[in-house]
Amino acid sequence: MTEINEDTVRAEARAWLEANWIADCGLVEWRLKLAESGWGVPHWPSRWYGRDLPVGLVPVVEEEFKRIGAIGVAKVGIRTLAAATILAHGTDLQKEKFLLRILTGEDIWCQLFSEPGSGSDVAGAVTRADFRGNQWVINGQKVWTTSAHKAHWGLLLARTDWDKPKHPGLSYFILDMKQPGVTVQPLRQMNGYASFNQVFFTDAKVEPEMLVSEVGNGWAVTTTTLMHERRGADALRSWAVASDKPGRIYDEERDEIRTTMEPYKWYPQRVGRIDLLLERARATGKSDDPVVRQEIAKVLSMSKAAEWTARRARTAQEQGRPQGPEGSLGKLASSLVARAAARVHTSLLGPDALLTGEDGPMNGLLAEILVSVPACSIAGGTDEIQRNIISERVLKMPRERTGDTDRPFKDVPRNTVG
Amino acid sequence: MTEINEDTVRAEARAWLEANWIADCGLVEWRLKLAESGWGVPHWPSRWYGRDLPVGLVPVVEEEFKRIGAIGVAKVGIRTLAAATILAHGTDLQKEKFLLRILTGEDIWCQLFSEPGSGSDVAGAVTRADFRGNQWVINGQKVWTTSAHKAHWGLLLARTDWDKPKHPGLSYFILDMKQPGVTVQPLRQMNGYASFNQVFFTDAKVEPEMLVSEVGNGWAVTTTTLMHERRGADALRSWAVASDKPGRIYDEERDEIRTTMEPYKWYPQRVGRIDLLLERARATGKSDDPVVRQEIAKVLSMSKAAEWTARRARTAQEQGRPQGPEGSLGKLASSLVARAAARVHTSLLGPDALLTGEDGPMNGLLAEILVSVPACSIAGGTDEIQRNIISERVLKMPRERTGDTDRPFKDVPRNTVG
Amino acid sequence: MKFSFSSEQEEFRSNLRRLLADRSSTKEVRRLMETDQGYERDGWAAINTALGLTAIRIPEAYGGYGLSLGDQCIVFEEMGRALLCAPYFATAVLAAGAIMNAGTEAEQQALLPGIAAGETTATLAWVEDNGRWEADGTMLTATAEGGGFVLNGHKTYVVDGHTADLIVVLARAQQGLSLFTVDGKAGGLTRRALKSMDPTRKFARLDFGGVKAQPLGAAGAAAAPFARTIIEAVVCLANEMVGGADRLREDALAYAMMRMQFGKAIASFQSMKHKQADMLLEVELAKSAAYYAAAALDEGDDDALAAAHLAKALASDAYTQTAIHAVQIHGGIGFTWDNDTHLWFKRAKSSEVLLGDAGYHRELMLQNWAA
Amino acid sequence: MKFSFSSEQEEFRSNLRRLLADRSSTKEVRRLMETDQGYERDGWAAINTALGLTAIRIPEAYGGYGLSLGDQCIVFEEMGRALLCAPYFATAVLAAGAIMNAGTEAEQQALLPGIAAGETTATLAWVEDNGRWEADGTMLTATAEGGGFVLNGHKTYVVDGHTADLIVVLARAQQGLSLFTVDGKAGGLTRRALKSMDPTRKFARLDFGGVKAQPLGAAGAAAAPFARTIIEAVVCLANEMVGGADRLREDALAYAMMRMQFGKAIASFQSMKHKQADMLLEVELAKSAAYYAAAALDEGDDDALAAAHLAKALASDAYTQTAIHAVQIHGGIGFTWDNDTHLWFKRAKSSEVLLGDAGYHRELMLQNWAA
Repeated sequence: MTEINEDTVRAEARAWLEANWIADCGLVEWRLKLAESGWGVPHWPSRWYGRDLPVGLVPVVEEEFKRIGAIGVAKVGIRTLAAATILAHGTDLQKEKFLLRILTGEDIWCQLFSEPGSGSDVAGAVTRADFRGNQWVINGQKVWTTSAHKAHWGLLLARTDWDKPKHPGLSYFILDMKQPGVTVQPLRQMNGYASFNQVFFTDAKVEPEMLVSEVGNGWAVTTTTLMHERRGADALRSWAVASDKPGRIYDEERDEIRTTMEPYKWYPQRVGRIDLLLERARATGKSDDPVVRQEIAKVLSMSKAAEWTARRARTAQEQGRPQGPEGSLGKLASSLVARAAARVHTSLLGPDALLTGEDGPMNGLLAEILVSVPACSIAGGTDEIQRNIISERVLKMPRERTGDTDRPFKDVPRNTVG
Repeated sequence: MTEINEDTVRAEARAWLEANWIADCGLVEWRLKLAESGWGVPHWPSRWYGRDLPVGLVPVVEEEFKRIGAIGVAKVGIRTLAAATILAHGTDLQKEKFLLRILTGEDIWCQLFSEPGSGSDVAGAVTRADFRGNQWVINGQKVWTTSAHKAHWGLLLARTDWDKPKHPGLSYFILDMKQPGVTVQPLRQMNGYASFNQVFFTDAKVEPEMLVSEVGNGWAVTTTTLMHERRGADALRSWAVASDKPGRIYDEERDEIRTTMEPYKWYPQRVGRIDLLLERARATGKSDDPVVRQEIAKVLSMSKAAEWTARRARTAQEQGRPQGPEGSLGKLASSLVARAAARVHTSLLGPDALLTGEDGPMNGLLAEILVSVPACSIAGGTDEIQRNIISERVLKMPRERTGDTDRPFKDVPRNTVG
Repeated sequence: MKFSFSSEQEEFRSNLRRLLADRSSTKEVRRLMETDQGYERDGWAAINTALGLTAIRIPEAYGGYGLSLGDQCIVFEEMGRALLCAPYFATAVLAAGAIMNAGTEAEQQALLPGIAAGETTATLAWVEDNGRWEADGTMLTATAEGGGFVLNGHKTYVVDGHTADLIVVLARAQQGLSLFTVDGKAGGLTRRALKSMDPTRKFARLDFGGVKAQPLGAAGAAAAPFARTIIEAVVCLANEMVGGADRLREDALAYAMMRMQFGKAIASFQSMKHKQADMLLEVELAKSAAYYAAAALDEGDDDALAAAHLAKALASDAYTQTAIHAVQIHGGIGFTWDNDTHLWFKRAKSSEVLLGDAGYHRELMLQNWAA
Repeated sequence: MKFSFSSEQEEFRSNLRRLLADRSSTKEVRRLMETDQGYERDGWAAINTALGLTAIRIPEAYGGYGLSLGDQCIVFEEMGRALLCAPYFATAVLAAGAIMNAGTEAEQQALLPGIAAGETTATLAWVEDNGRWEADGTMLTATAEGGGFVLNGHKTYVVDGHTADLIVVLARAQQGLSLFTVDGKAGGLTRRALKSMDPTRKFARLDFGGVKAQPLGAAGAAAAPFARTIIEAVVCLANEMVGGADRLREDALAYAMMRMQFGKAIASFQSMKHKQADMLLEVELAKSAAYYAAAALDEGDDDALAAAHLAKALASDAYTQTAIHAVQIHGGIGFTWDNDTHLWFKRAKSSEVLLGDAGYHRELMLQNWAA
């Protein structure tokens, strides 16, 4: 039993990879090997496809993967959140059933939290789960569900008790998406894409053993999922890029990434494409216009400072120091940057802002920015919610008195869905 | 008894003025004549120095005064609010005692509403009035009192019942400022001026007959005063200018205006002096700088639009039509304009913004803008209060649930004065 | 009437609002915006003739009512509210304006009655690929040929240019900047509808290959009447924009009043209340400016030009900002295609840049500022 | 150390913060700001020597600690928080920086130890009545005379110029832009304290009538070292500013937590909560930029110049905006002289324009932007 430190881990990982990595191999086949060896998710418990490594050492292993060009376990999509949630709250049976196929990428997952009647207020869910006979029966509607039409399994938040207050009335289930009681409809957005779905449940079934944690503990489990989602959000850019190396396994990974990333095609436009500002200014001959220059400089400086602020937070995390306020600011900053960027793009476009598609500059990509940016200040918690979080959790200011947590949920005024 | 319309009123007023107006006359002497004739405040009841004219016809009379150059009754200062309040809620005895000397300008008045512990929240006053023996005894502190050091009388809002909720616990008094129990101290502001006072009451006395309306009805009376204050605010500019005509009575009026306006010297700087922007841009050689031009244009367009919006409101009023939302927006607009103007002045100043007094441009007047503008979004109701008013009264959005109106005021959490 | 409307005007407004609420529901808007034309002749004719909208500002001598720009701006404010899909701006302001400002009596007699009667749709083509809104961007040439003129070159961003029966064209003739009229079906004219970001307002690109054209006014004398036409269009557009902004604001307010979150109407959250107050302020200021600008042009005031540019600048900022707030207030639902908010959002964005954006008009405002 | 501070740095910071809390209470600040000098030699000497503040960045060879700009920026952030009234910026950055960047070894040996020991106060005089921050605004002339040089002309906006023992002067010599040192009491030098809007930072106007001056570095070679000195000063000032902004923000938050209105703490109103969240965001972004800029200069990164200008631009906006919010949050009380908020408000305004305002630095940032 050698001591565990950066050097020993690096050596071990490198040795194993050099001994086992081959590009001419099936993606699933290779990932099974990773799962069995524990090198795919080394920070996971050794009992569950990991090696009990401290999280701090994971980057070391990843460096070795990068060095040799080895592919890792399936990381893209909701499946990562599913894995984290099941690891934290799932039963052994659930771990047995799901974790491996998550790592191999064979199963696709979706998240069933948001509802038409409760956007920012996830805990206000009214989709009901009633225990009838020997199983749970699900009725209601979810929305903003990415990849629901492809998913095998869904992470479902549903209300199991209407006499209890808002939060304790919720439970968390794993739902089989491929069953008659589940209908999936695409949801078209103002930018023309349909990256999300609406999911309707009519007497959909969930086996008792697919309840995660206990009945009434659904909110705790949900926060685990959401916490990992927030973390993952930053990662998005990094894990989205596929390798361009030749080889059977790389081809398979490219397919996987293409299909999984498909719904996210417009996400770069959503955050304002500040990377295009200077080049657009030159292209439109406005790069010497002092007014334009000021506006561009405002956007660039804000986004740079936001990037540095995020680095401060990550550094604190890595050094195991308590994270300062800078951690909670990223989401709000990015939506302010996106909005400002859209403004500058508009003034750079001039009359061209009237046009879209093939008639618009850059084949409509710039027009796409203008109609996608509004999502940035809404999706994943509106700016208003972010400000509430910052003021209440970071600045410790008094919580808003809301009338919905102290009484039976059935008595709480709520939207007649829509 | 001739019919009352614009023509008859104009004719009558003109005839009377031509018969009676003389510039070589004492100010008070002339105003006594006005009071007696009813032409000084023609819309007041004929029993009280007026002629029962409809308000709509007052401008006609004023035109005749202007035409012949006649001086009107004393209009500047808090005395106008006192008159309006006494007319609306006062007893005959109070009208007898005060109205005439208000019109002649012999008495100076001040308003005793705001307190250190309750700025935006005037109804949160904790200055107490206790009925002891045969009179009211006042103890407490008021603040932001203009001309308190000169005033003969004060409009006092005080708490007479601590077991009643916030508003019904208040009463309204007329207080003699020239008595031992009243101490007046100047209050210095961040811009160096001391235009306001703090007023301290230690067992100050108020005779029972100086109570306005009934005990517990103080808030209703206060709102009358505040309503007229808001109306008057627009007028400020207009009535501030003295005539430059020669003649004894004009001299006396010039003195009156000078002394009364003295505390308001810096008010033009408080609203940002947008009148100086273009001239300053030329003076600093920045009038061709496109960035500066955009910023100046933003300020000018906003203030013009605000001016036109106010005109819409006034026109509606004059035409006796229900006033639209545009009426409540002026205060908020002017503070946004002032703030933007201060920003532009700063960039026009450049390094000169470092200097003040005789070393600063325009003998420090520009520096005075920078340190006076912050008052604009606070005085007379903060921007936040204005937004509450607009959203609740104009847009009919739900009122903020506050914890201070439904229980005995003595149980309401409040500031330990300071 | 800079600060108020007469009771006749108010009555006209409410009749028009009722009519448009009935004929231009968002369901209808969605249907029309998916069509290539962007409107339907019959539907539009019915609305137009019901109140004689295209006739409003055309002199009575030519079959119109000879009313003021201020009156016409009421129409635009209401059309902006209802997001009406119709060639009204192109026909009754851009084209009719150019004809009234530049045309000889004979030309007006020939062209205006059809527009007034709603039989002719028309537009004005002046911008080219250089994207300049000013006349001096004009490269398209008019050359004398056999008594008449032929046009060669192109125009783009032409409002309703692919459907207009009659096209007024700004061109460079030997005598200088000149206006011409061209039949929409004239030979040598190729018209292509452009894919517009705002589907409720269509634009086209026109290519002129030796197209026969009739002069409008004296050759070389177009500069002034063209400028006048554009400034009138700027003011009309500003009024359309404040109408749209006010409608968006009202809808967002109504939604906030009924939408529950955390057990109470989101309208009861102070941040929402303050946002709505700010929206009201911005929209009301823009409305005051739009109203004032129209009246100032009618009355020929010295500050009319400055006011027109000021009005468009404020309208551009206010409409876009209101649209951003409106989507935000609706939350996720506001970002969906089925929710109507994005229809106005896109109209706001296209109106923001049409005839020049806020910065462009702020600069012009300052150039025309007295003192 | 772009994104974190070492534990030594954190410890140094907390020692300094404790020291300044003790020695630079607002009561003390108010006392000193009313004096003509703007500080007191003994008081400042005590603070300085306690932690060797002026010695921090001076090489050990010249009696300093040879620490980094990043270390010195910790001092500035804390001084900004405490609003310390002292000639530190003028002495340890403007003057010492110029000497370190331009001086020969002999000159540094002669001038730096006194500064490091806290015996000499100094400043840099470069701006003139034209108000230009750049070297090319320099009109003051240096002419060779009997082996030495004499200076003729004027300088203004000189930080602590009326009290400095030693004055580094930027001048035009026959060889071009050159730096000189002048004794504060030199003959022919007239110094006049200017009335500063921010009483906690004093400026002076200096008139040079044939003042004897010693060269600093080679004549005509001042451009580069001067530019380097200014960019270091820009970064130090940015750090001072974010310190002040953060202090203002914290105080305003604390006030909101205890101030009751309408029967509850004003901190419980959502508009207040959102305002505080926005303030935190703006200040934290500015802090990140100020920290990064210091480290980037220390590490000689390619983006060091852009980062420096970026940091000052953000600090200017953030400090002023925070000050405006802070007064607003305090309400009427925040507008009174007795409340401390206006002390930082005025420092914010003077810092906003000192060394150039936000727009000025945004433009320079873009000129130095890679790609």
